[in-house]
Amino acid sequence: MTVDLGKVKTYGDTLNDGAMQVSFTLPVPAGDEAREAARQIALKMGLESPAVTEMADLGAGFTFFVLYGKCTHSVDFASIKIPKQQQKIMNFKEVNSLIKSELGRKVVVVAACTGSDAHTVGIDAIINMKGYRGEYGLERYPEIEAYNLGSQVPNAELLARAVELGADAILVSQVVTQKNIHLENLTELVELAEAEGLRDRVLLICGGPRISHELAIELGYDAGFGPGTLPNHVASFIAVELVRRNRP
Amino acid sequence: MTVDLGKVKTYGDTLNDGAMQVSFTLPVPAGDEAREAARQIALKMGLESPAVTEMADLGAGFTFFVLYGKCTHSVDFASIKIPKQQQKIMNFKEVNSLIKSELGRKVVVVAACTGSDAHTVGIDAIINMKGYRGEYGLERYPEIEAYNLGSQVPNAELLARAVELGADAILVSQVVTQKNIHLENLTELVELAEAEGLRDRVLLICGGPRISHELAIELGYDAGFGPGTLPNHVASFIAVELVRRNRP
Amino acid sequence: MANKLDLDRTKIDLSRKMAGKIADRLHAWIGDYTTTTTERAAARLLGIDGIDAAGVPLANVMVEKLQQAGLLERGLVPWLSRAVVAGGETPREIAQALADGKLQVQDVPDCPEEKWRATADGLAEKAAAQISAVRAERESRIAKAAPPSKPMLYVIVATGNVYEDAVQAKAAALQGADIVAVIRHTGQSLLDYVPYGPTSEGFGGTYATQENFRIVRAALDEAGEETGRYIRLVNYASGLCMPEISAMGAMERLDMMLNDAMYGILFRDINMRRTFVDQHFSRMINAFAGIIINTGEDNYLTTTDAFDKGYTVLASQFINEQLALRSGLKEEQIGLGHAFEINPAMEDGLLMEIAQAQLCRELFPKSPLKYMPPTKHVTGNIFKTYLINGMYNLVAVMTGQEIQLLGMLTEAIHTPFISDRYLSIDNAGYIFNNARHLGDELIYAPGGKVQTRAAYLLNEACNMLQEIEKIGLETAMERGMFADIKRTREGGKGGSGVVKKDSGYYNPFPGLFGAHALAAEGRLS
Amino acid sequence: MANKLDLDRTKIDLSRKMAGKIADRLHAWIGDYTTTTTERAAARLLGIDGIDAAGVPLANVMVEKLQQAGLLERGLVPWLSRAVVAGGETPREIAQALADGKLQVQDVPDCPEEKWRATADGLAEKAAAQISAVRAERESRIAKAAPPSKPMLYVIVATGNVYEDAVQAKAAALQGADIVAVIRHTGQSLLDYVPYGPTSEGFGGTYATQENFRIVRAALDEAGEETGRYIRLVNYASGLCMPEISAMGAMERLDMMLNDAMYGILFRDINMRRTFVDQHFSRMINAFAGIIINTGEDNYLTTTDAFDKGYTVLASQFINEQLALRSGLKEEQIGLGHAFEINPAMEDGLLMEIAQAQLCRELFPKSPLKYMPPTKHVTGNIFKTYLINGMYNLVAVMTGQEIQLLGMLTEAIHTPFISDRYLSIDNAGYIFNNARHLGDELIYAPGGKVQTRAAYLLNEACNMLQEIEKIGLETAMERGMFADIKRTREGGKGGSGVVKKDSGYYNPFPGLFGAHALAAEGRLS
Ligand code: B12
Ligand code: B12
Ligand SMILES: Cc1ncc(COP(=O)(O)O)c(C=O)c1O
Ligand SMILES: Cc1ncc(COP(=O)(O)O)c(C=O)c1O
Repeated sequence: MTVDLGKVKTYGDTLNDGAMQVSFTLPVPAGDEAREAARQIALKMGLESPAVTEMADLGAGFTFFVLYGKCTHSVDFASIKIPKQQQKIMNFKEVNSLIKSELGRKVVVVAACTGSDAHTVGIDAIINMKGYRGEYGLERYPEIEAYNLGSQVPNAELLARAVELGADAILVSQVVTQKNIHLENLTELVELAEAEGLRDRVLLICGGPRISHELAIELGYDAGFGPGTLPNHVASFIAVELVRRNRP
Repeated sequence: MTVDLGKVKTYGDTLNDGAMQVSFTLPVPAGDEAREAARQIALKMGLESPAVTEMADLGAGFTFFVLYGKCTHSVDFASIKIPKQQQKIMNFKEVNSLIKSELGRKVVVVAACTGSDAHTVGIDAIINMKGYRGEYGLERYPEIEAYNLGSQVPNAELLARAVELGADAILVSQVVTQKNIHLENLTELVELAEAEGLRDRVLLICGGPRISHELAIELGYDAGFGPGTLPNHVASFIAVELVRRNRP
Repeated sequence: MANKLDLDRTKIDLSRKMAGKIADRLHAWIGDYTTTTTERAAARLLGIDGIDAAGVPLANVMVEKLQQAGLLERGLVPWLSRAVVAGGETPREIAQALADGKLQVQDVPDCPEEKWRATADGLAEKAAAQISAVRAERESRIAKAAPPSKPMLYVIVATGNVYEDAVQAKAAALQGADIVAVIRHTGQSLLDYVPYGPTSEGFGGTYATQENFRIVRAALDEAGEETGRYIRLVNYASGLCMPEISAMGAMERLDMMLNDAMYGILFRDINMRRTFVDQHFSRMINAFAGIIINTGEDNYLTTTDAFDKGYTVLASQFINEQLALRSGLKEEQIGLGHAFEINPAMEDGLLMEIAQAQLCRELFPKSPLKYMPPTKHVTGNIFKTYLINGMYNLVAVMTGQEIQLLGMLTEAIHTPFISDRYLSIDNAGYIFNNARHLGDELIYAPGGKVQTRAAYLLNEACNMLQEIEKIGLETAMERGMFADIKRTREGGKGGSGVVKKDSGYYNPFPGLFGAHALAAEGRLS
Repeated sequence: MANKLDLDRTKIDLSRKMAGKIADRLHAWIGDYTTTTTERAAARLLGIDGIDAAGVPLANVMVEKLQQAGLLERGLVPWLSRAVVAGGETPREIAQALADGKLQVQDVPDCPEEKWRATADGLAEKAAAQISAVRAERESRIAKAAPPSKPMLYVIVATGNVYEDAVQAKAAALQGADIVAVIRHTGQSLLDYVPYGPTSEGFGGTYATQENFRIVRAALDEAGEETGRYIRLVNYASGLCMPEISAMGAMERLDMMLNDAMYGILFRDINMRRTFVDQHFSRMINAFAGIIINTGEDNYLTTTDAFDKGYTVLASQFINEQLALRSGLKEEQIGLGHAFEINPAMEDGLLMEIAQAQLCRELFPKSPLKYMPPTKHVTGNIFKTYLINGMYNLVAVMTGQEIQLLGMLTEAIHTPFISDRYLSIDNAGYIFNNARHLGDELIYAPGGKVQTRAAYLLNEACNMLQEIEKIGLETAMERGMFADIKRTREGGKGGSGVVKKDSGYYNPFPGLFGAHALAAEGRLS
């Protein structure tokens, strides 16, 4: 079994069989016509031999489908390049000693969950003393001064506090993503920061369950952190990046 | 909320949002590149904003994904027409009295699960005395003489027995579908029947969990029955169709 | 409900006694205050609906004007009934006139106290009669409907668009849901007014407005009629407008309300005094309207660990219960919240969930417990989530839960799709039926892991309550004893809406509701 | 294992006694016959592998020629050892010569009985030593590996292509599977020979060939070494070549074999006499090789209703056990099959599943029970199937099952995808851990639904066994007492391969295996 990395297809039980599972709802009443409509959707998606394995009447004119088919598309895996946070991840001690030796001053970090979002568990996991999964939060780092502004903080207020506190880095959490509200909020923050001439003086970092580093870069942030992030990941990034920028 | 039946899209929580769930495996190791490959597959399928919600390392260089996205395709539901078994479904009594009054002789039915397939539960449900879900099987019909040849019957043998018994209808069950073995088997039977000049003298009926009436017609059968079929559905079809053919 | 856990009854009694004292300590001062939203709720009960030209609700306009005029200390009703006496117009007309600038607060002449009091009582009596009629309609519809089997299936809709919600609510009901909640827009709890009219622009949920209540109520009644059932509608009497939303719910035949004595403080950083005063009037309305409240202890387990802090849920339930009783709610109306939130990766975690659920059941035998699904530890692996939800459903049916919030397979991803609800109902339907009498069948090994855990939880809760009884609930919250969240006594949003009552303060509703309740004693089963 | 079900021990003893008599009745004649595949198995044990120019296995060539020559009645070994004595060649070389036409059956001269017997015994001793070495290697690998936790996770691969199977088997092992079975091609059980070499063209499964055994064995050893575990490999000693496949498995270090005394008759319409004779030698080989057998009672519940006919599974287990013991298998090697197949739509069905599973556990306390997942009632709703599989896993861990065939979420759709196995392992991992000690924790209410059902099942099974003891197993099968399937005594496939032994018949293996077993007594724990 040798995979052609230039043409990777989905796999069920045989190389290049293209197997794939799909489920969705159509706003039409259950029946043979609905099943056919589901099949046609699958065909348009490039699934061959689509088989509807479940059709359930959801009431009120909706029908749910589970469908299997053989996806005809392939991807060129060999040519995929993902922008990555280049620096290595350091631990609590290493981060503190790097800041101490290379910057010689405390790093100021201001964090908040912005907009109407009130999900603080994620940002608390990064900032609060007790930390997350056994890793101390930034508040515990002797070389970091961390301010956690809590939830539902307007972007403008966050920036104002950042200026006031002389922040080196601003950390924003966005958890609610319905109708892409997180993208709106995050974009607004960057625009405000630019408008206020702050953008280059501070590291802008965002995080949340639907955030990736790639997306963050696209939105104009310096870094993005997704699910499973530990406090030292963020601390490492901040320390290394500040040291880097500190150097001529 | 008014659905445009000419352009039906998948539905998550808002009309035309195109929401869809997908899962599949790629034969590449888990990681950011794999996640991106999964996203690219989704994009090629016409899913917008694909979000990988789960990436699991399956070991041995495979990665499993669950992904949500917004399907851009739509189907013209209004124009879907499905070939249907036209006659109405009769009950046990009605079938028997129709045969009695219109044909005036017993109908002979020969059934089997063919090829290497040994799944008899489905065909037994249709044929055996005790029937299925409270509906008597064809053996119980006073006006039907039913022969159940069992499983793993070669197509040639089935046809030979049908000739010998003077069958009005041949019922074939196909349950195993791996690598489309059922299509091969079913096609072979039709071809054999045609080669032997039998095709027009007998009703050819197939059934099984992946059979639809449409597929059966395509394969050259007179009817096809899928999951949930009850004995009287099949008996109705046979009776009505024989009566129809009996008339000039 | 058998005593399956071999609980120490003296601990139960002591816990309840301590919670009673904690509630009494709050009630020592709650009566001294009113709040802007309490007064607005009174206004709404009296028919003051609608908005001004700028879109501000008339209730807000009136309360603000009274506050500016320094009259709110006496309450909204005295002024309003004097205005009625003076002009003979309806409260609604008076509010409109005020909003249009056609009437000034100062324009209303004084009149003899008996006069405006009688008018006030008359108006309130009429309002109460309307609510009673709504309640009677609920009861008659329920009497005609097939009774839901327990645990009842509770699902949420949360599209942000009320018209879409209505379609989905109806579909859910047709699929078998017994209870449908319309989740609110993420930001609404911090709005110090209730939006008006039908809305189609929310994130994470749909605005709670009276018109939205009506739209979804109608959709559910339709589905109920089609299926011979009665589908319960839920919203949130929570946030800065607790009592107002209770009033709206009372009028629009909502059946349940998320309504907690502490949630706003802990999870929305709302001022303590504001919350305690608001919850009291809010709950009086719910009590009178026959609405079942749902408390929010489940939320504690989203910010703290469910295994470590399970006992805080129990302590809070005892307190919520005592406060609810003091606002006139019957035990049968107190849907105490708890949750299945122990990390699924924990060895024997299921035994711990069983212990907690069974314990809640035995401690609050008449409460229609609200059991919340796994949320925190579920992931984007929708298959796994579906399975964990099944285990949650199993524990519910084993331990006799009543209000079962169905877990969604996409909990970690998005607010529910229409198919997510369908699958959740299918999940619960299978488990509840297939394990229907499992609870009757099983005995927990004496001194085994389940009994030991339950005894531990009760003991810790009892200790916590004894401590809170000493320090007071406010101090307990300052110390972060619930949900690991610390709140200051004077801080938080909405504090400026708290008003110390003047000696001339009057609000006819509390007395009226109390009297009606006495008269109707025994009506609730 | 505690007596949780308060079972009537006299019924258990009576059932076992009846089953013993039923087995004895079969053994009254089994020894009088041999079969083509029994002789071919002896040939394979003696190293006769390979195929002739037409692709026919050498073992078949030799047996056919002996049969044509009317010599099979005396067994293959006597002729073969005479040939060895005569020519000094190896059995393999003699078989090849026969196939190539270089040697005729008649060419082999007779020789004194002591002479060919000694040679035969010597050859067999060498073969046995090889199998013992394989067994010892298994035991040493197991001793070095981390012990699997129970229930053990058993998954199937079934791509039809052995190379693809090997990849998938390895991935499954890395995901956590303890046991991997390679499902056979749909038609193989009715082939009266064993295909040869690596194969990549099967439907519904992959051909069982010795080379395929080797390929997957190597893949699993690799995965085991990577993870510090020992991954057990399973195949099917079933169909028309039961003993031959056992022989192949013994040589290639398979660890388990599907191997039932009645399955072939019922589900493959194989001749009764053929099957009973074949199973005996097949099981002797398995016993000697330290292979655990898996019986097929679970299949009954696919053609009959699991609730109505649950007791037939028990009756059959008692019979399978007694027959297995008579072939030298230890209780610890007898993986009796049962299944979770009650319609999930049944009220309290879960209680019934618990009763049946617990009952099997208590009736066969030393058996590594093989528990089969829901298959018949699952549908294309993969979410629901995943959930039902979870309930199955829960019952397994509650009742102390050992060999857990993981249910696949796509059971109703296709042979498993790689991700289906992953999800099934994840499912079981979660449930087994999260409910690890649930079984210790729960007591079934005395006289409750679980105990009542268990007592009923035992009673019905006991009645059925008493009846079969009277009429004989063959008559019972003629009457369709198992799986609702009727088979005639003389009908069925492969009957012509049964051969009545001549007085001069000889096969060194049964005696040898018996002697070794006596010597090694106590080695199996
Ligand atoms: C706990 C929870 C709550 C709690 C929040 C308590 C609190 N104080 O935070 C309560 C119960 C109050 C709550 C309420 C609501 N919730 Co909520 N909630 C959740 C839940 C169950 C878990 C979230 C969580 O805590 N995860 C654990 C943390 C540790 O993970 P995390 O946030 O991903 O954080 C990690 C990384 O992403 C990263 N990270 C996160 N932020 C940042 C920031 C930076 C700078 C960095 C570097 C890293 C980083 O590091 C963290 C550690 O690894 C999720 C469902 C789920 N299972 O995910 C729903 C969920 C997020 N909630 C949801 C909703 C809609 C709501 C409500 C709006 C519902 C309503 N209308 O009432 C309300 C209102 C809240 C509001 N205004 O925002 C939806 C969001 C849907 C969407 N995608 O848009 C979800 C997905 C549930 C659902 N399926 O409907 N919720
Ligand atoms: C029961 C069963 C068995 C039993 C069969 C017993 C028997 N005597 O039939 C046993 C245990 C022996 C068995 C063995 C195998 N099975 Co099997 N089995 C199943 C199972 C669990 C249920 C099938 C069933 O009985 N359904 C109930 C009946 C009533 O439904 P039905 O067949 O769809 O029939 C209805 C309709 O389709 C219709 N119908 C069917 N036929 C006909 C014909 C006519 C003329 C008409 C009008 C109507 C009609 O009417 C019926 C009533 O409504 C399915 C999985 C599943 N849940 O579906 C796997 C399944 C079918 N088996 C499968 C396989 C691979 C096998 C094996 C090949 C595995 C192996 N290698 O060992 C073996 C060998 C069998 C062989 N040679 O064919 C696969 C097939 C994969 C595929 N799609 O290709 C399945 C899907 C399981 C899986 N996921 O791997 N199996
Ligand atoms: C009591 C209570 N109120 C309200 C909410 C919902 O949050 P919000 O206040 O944002 O509407 C919850 C959430 O679970 C709750 O438990
Ligand atoms: C004992 C036994 N043998 C064999 C099989 C498999 O079938 P086949 O004989 O077609 O390989 C099974 C199926 O479950 C079984 O239980």
